[in-house]
Amino acid sequence: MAQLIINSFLKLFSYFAQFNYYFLSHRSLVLSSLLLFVLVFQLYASSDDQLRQSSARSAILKAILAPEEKQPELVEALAQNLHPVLGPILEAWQKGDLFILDLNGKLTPVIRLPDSQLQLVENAQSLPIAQLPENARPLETTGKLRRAMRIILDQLALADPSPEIRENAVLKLGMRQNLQSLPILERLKEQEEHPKVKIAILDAISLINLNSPDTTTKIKALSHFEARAPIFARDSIQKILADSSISPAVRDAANKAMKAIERRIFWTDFFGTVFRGISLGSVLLVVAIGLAITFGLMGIINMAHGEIMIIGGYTVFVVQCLFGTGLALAPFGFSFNLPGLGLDPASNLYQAYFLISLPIAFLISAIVGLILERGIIQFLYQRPLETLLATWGISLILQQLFRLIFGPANIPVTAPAWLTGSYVVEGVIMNYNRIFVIFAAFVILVATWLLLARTPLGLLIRAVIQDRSTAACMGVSTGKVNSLTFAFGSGLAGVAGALLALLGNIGPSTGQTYIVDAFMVVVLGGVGNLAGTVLSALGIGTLDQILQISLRNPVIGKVLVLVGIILFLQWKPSGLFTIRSRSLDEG
Amino acid sequence: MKIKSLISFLAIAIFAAIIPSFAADKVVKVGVLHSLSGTMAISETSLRDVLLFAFDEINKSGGVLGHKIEPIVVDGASNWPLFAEKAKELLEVHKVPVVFGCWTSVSRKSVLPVFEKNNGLLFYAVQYEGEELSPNIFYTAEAVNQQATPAVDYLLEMGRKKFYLLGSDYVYPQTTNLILLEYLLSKGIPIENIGGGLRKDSKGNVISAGKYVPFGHTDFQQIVAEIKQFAASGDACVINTINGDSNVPFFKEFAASGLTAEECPVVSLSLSEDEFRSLPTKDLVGHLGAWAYFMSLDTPENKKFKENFFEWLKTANVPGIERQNRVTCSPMVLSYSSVYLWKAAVEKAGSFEVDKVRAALESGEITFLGPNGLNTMLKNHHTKKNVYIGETKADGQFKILRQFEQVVPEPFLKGTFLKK
Amino acid sequence: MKREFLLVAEGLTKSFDGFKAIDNINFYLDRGELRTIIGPNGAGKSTFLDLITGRTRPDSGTITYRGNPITRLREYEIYRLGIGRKFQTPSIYAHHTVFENLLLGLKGPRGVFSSIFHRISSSEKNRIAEVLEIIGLTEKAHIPAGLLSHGQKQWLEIGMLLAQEAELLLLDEPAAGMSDEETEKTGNLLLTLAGGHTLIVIEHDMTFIRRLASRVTVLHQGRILCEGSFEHVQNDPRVQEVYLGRKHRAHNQPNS
Amino acid sequence: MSDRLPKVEIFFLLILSAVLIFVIPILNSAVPTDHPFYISNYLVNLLGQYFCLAIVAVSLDFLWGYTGLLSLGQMLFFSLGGYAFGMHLMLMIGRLGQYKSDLPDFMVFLGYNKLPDFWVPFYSFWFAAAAALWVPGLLAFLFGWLAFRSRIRGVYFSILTQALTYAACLLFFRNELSMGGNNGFTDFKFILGKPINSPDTQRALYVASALSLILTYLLLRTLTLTKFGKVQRAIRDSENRVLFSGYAAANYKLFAFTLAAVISGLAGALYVPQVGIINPSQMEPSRSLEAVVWVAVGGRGTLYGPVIGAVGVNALRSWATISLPAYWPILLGSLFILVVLFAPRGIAGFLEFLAGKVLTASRPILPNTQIFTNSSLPKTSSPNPSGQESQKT
Repeated sequence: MAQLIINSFLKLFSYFAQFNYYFLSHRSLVLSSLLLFVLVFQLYASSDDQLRQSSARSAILKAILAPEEKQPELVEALAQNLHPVLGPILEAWQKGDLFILDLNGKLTPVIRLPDSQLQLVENAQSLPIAQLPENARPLETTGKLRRAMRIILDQLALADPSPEIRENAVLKLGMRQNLQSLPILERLKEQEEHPKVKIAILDAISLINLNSPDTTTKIKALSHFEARAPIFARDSIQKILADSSISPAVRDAANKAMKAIERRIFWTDFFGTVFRGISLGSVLLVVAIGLAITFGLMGIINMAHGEIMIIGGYTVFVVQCLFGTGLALAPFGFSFNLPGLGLDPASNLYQAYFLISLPIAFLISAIVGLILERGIIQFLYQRPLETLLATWGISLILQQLFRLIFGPANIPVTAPAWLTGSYVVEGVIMNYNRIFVIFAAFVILVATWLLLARTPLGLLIRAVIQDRSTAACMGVSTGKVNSLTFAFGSGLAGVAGALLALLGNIGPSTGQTYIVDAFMVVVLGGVGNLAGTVLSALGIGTLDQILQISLRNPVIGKVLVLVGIILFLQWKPSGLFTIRSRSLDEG
Repeated sequence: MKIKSLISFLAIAIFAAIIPSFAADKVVKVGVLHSLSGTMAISETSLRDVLLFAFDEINKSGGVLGHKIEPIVVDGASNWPLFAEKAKELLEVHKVPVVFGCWTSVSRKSVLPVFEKNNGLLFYAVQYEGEELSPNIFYTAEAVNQQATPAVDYLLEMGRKKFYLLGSDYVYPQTTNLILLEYLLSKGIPIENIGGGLRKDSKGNVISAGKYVPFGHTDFQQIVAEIKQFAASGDACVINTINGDSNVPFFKEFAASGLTAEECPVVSLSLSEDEFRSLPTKDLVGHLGAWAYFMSLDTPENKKFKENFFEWLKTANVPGIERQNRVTCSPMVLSYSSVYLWKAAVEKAGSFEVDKVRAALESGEITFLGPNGLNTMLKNHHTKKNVYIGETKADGQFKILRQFEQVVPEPFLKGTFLKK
Repeated sequence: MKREFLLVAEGLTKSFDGFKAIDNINFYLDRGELRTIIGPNGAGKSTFLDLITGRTRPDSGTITYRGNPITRLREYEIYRLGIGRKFQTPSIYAHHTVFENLLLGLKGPRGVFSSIFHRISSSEKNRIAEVLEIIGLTEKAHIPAGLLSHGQKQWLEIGMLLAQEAELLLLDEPAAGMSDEETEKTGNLLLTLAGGHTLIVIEHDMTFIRRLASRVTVLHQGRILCEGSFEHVQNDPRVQEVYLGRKHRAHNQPNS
Repeated sequence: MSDRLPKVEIFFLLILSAVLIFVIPILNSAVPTDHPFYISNYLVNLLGQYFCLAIVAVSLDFLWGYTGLLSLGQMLFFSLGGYAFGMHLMLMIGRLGQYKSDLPDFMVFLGYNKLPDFWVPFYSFWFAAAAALWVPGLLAFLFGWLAFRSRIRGVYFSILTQALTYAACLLFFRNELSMGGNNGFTDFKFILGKPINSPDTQRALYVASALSLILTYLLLRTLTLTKFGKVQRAIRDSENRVLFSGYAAANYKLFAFTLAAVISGLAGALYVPQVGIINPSQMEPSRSLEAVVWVAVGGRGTLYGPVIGAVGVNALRSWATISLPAYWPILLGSLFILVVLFAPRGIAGFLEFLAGKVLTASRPILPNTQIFTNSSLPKTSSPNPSGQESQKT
């Protein structure tokens, strides 16, 4: 007994190793459950497996070595010798990783594995040579051949150990709506244990039955879809509805199923739009909050806000490179290399680079802000509209500096692994990176509010903002407070840029994309008012998404949002929240 | 009085700037007209680099007709009227016999009248939408049937049945998608399987196919959700003509939403290796590209070209040039090929005169075996060349999946597929 | 018989974000009267003037001028009816000369096109000279108003009201920030105006108010606390409590 | 009280007009090309373009320097003028386009089989020329009427004009608008029956631009000397005082805004045939910002300053894009900062400062040169208690 268990495990491991490539090629990183192990064991550990494997291998060898015009036929014939070992070979062939080498006068097909290892097709042995000979050419494929391969690969996928792959394969088979596939699916239904795949098989059977000549079967399939309401069935049901010859009963059932699906799509879209609206709103908030301080509170029309933001993005990039393999820069014709820590990209420390770069982005942008304030802006507090000109000049210079230091191309920021992927709840996709940005927006907001409302510095900032000269008379060093406030606003912009690196691109002129939006958010919210900024960011974000989904046209949506803001300001000329003032010239 | 003196001062300043410096004997000046600042600098700077490399290479091996090439590099600053002004300056003041330049269609359109008026010669080396044929422009890059339709052929071969068209809101994507719409219909794809939306005018003519986003669009949540629904019933793919910048948020959103290249491959017509430098390629693995050249192309010409170019970059004396992490890509190689095509034509004509060079180019005998294979300039001002389909790898290179041999360019495609 | 008032405000209420700046005020002003409004900071004095001149709209209540409702009119429309206002901080055109300031204040057509084709007439010149004389700025007629002293700016602003020939003048702290001598002159100026014009004066300076010897309205927390002669008001215990007791502080904060 | 143009200014304008309108064209057409005084076609064309931009700058200054309205969307009106006139030029191409059709190429391509109705009147030169004025004027009037009626001012006004031009820019990118999408209009062939790119036509366009610039200058200069001009500047300095002096400030602003838009439209209509292209990128917010910079560099509050600024900055750019391609944005950016910091009144201010040293000052200069008063600020320095409360929320 013990012997048997050990034996089975050994076998199991060898199979597992064999499937490894297959797993990776399907980018399926789902952990196999214990159930799966049992399944694999049951399926392939049978006594005649060796035999079937070798016959499959010889069949594909024959196909590979056959003349080109015969290959498609022979590949299709592999259906009689289906075995999992065929998968990696066919895929390698398709992708140009199959070579025929002349080994001691014998033509020997080998495949190149993703780790560049070479493996014999004949018996899966690794070749001792590390590199392909110079003259090796991958075996060509034609369209016809690739179609044949696809069919075999699809059939193989039906027996794949990964339930996800099986689920997809089953659905794909169903989508073809070929009545001849029904027996296969019925057989699979008996064998299948995984609940999700079982449902998929039922869906697939119903999909095919939609094509059935028998009205009752058709109606049964339709009522199945009425209950399940899967979005993928929509096209097929639409096809039925488009057919004018169907009986009223079928039409009725089809209509019902269609309604159920449309209802599902509606709710998916509805909740999706809500989430996307909040997500876009929080992006806008993050982008605008720094501006709400430098422009809203301090009155500096900071056209360089976008560029200060992008400094944050570049910071993330630099930190990412320093954690990894280092960074080579060549500003103004000098090249130099910054050595990296060489951390393993999978390690926790490397994965934390993004979190670590956030405070650094804040600091660096804040320092740049401080320099700008001390060097230029401080002379312009009496002439706020001229800050627009000066900061625009700054923005031109910064853009060109980015270009000269980091090159004209955008820089690639890779999101850490824990921020890639998404929650999917009932079809509503919620990406981790977006959830993170929403969360970050909230944190930034609370932090800003605490700083302004609950700290002595915040008190000073508010004092200086409200009445510079009085504050100065009361012994407040207004210069210092201004510098700190501007630095704080710039720092927030830097954090925004760092967060944007998760969602979009960072490049020399990226800042320009956000500047109009940022100003609109602040102006709509009411200049000098954080609560208004929050409300207007979320409002614009949601409105934009609603218009996008209802007009199916992002451009017109954006135009309408802009026009809407213009009209809204007719009604409330100083934004959602107004600070009233009673001195004459500030009305 | 002050104004007058100022204006005359300015006039003198302009004169001083544009009066050519005393040239040595046997020099031919050629114009390079690309955006080195502004939004398009991201793509166009690389073309300037490769052009300067080609000139150096030619100068080293004796020049053209015994003349050394002296490039006049001009910054179009992503500003289209400025492009026209600079083209005028190159042709009227510097009297260059040839200009290599432009990236966007609109920049080409803005300089076109200038070239026609002054009978200049422009080599344009970026894939474009066709529907244009100027006697003064030679188009050395991919026409729509050398890029987009082969890509569709490949996808059809792979059994794709639903096509989602997505692009930036400007003329290249719009035109390409209209042509593709006709092409797909002619291949028997039902119109409801073409995603992104159709817009018709009051008479029912389709005036726009596909989904368009404004330049610099960053929020693709809604569009990716739509693609996910579109792809739910299987065998779908996306034909992506989004321009430069916006690809990053698109692919980030696409990857994060769980859509894979297996399920729904994206074939991008505006993304080459050069753009990949600024994309997180992790998110693009398995997606497709279609170009007349891939850096991974394994030919002796390409190997030599890459070696020489990277060697040249190390020492090139060009302000602000990037020396690190450089790659080569189709527009770069086709720019490079343009220079050699021009050289060949000049040598055949035995003169720099535009009319003679044009006649030589139109003879159909001007060829260049370049890094991308053989380029033949045809009478229709476009080049015949190979087209490749490639799959993105994690290192930002393409793995070549398919090669279409010596595709004959056809600039005017609209309306041709459905008539057949 | 109901008396014919020049300005009547009834049931006037205005609140800002829940804070009642003006709370159900009834206010009657006779033709030719000189009325002083006093009250501590935040009592609603300036808001009251804002309501009359159309700068803010009341939440409820009506204002009538010569029997015509003016509650819904815009600032310039109210002004054209003959209500002029001088602001707390001098509000003149700093880059224009004193002469130009008065020219812009002159009674006459106010439309865009009439201003384009306007040619200054000799009667207008005379009128300006007259006003310059009254406010004592004849010698400074051609220097930019921004160069005037604080007191001179106040006078110029009053001069602009005179040029307009406003019937009702609303003066918000005309003597604020003036030297004693200037205050004296201002007081005299106001007294000469009274009679020919109707005036509402907001002031903190008690000596100044006593000098005007006018009827006084005391505002407190948006309501009229009491009304009457200066002596009457001064002796009112409520007034002493809310206002006079805090007179010193109020005086130090010109921005009410 | 300078209600008339000073004699010296009239004299100077006459000389300048003579140089620009007579001398330069003669040097271009009647002097042999190898003569040192010869002015090339390229330079004449370039000057013509600069003058069009200078017209925009002058109109912008009329708004900003004199009325205190900073429009960050002035190039929108310029573009609309250009588009209106461009429509006419497109129709004049006739059958010389790629498709040899009566319709403009982009319409053929998009499958139009007849001209959209709103295009038809643009066959008439005069209709198009008039549209180049009234279309921008009408848009400005509508926008201004809404904005000024609800007292949108200062920064709010600026940001809204920016949003307006941005929205228009996005809209014009769309093919559905039947306005050529991203490519806009290009490849013009004829104007008034003459080949558009011939040196004679271009010279005529140059003269028209120079003349328009001088006339615009005269018109606006005269306006600023009238009582209207005084009210205008009064609005800039203290809008509320103007309201409380019985002037409907909104009407004055509306007039100035509309007039400036009409003038910018004229400039656009003259610019397009000279540069040969009009497309939506002219409506990008950064283009309008550039125009603001010309005014600031030249010196606002004087109408000749913006002319110097527009011509100077553009000449600098023409030079730098060929001589210093990689560094010119830095140069330009530094120039703005330096001007703002050290010459707040621009080149004109500097010139007047010099003139003041040489001659006796013709007009007194205030010690405080601040032109922007609080009315153009966001309301930040509010000394009032309710303000404090809302900040805490």
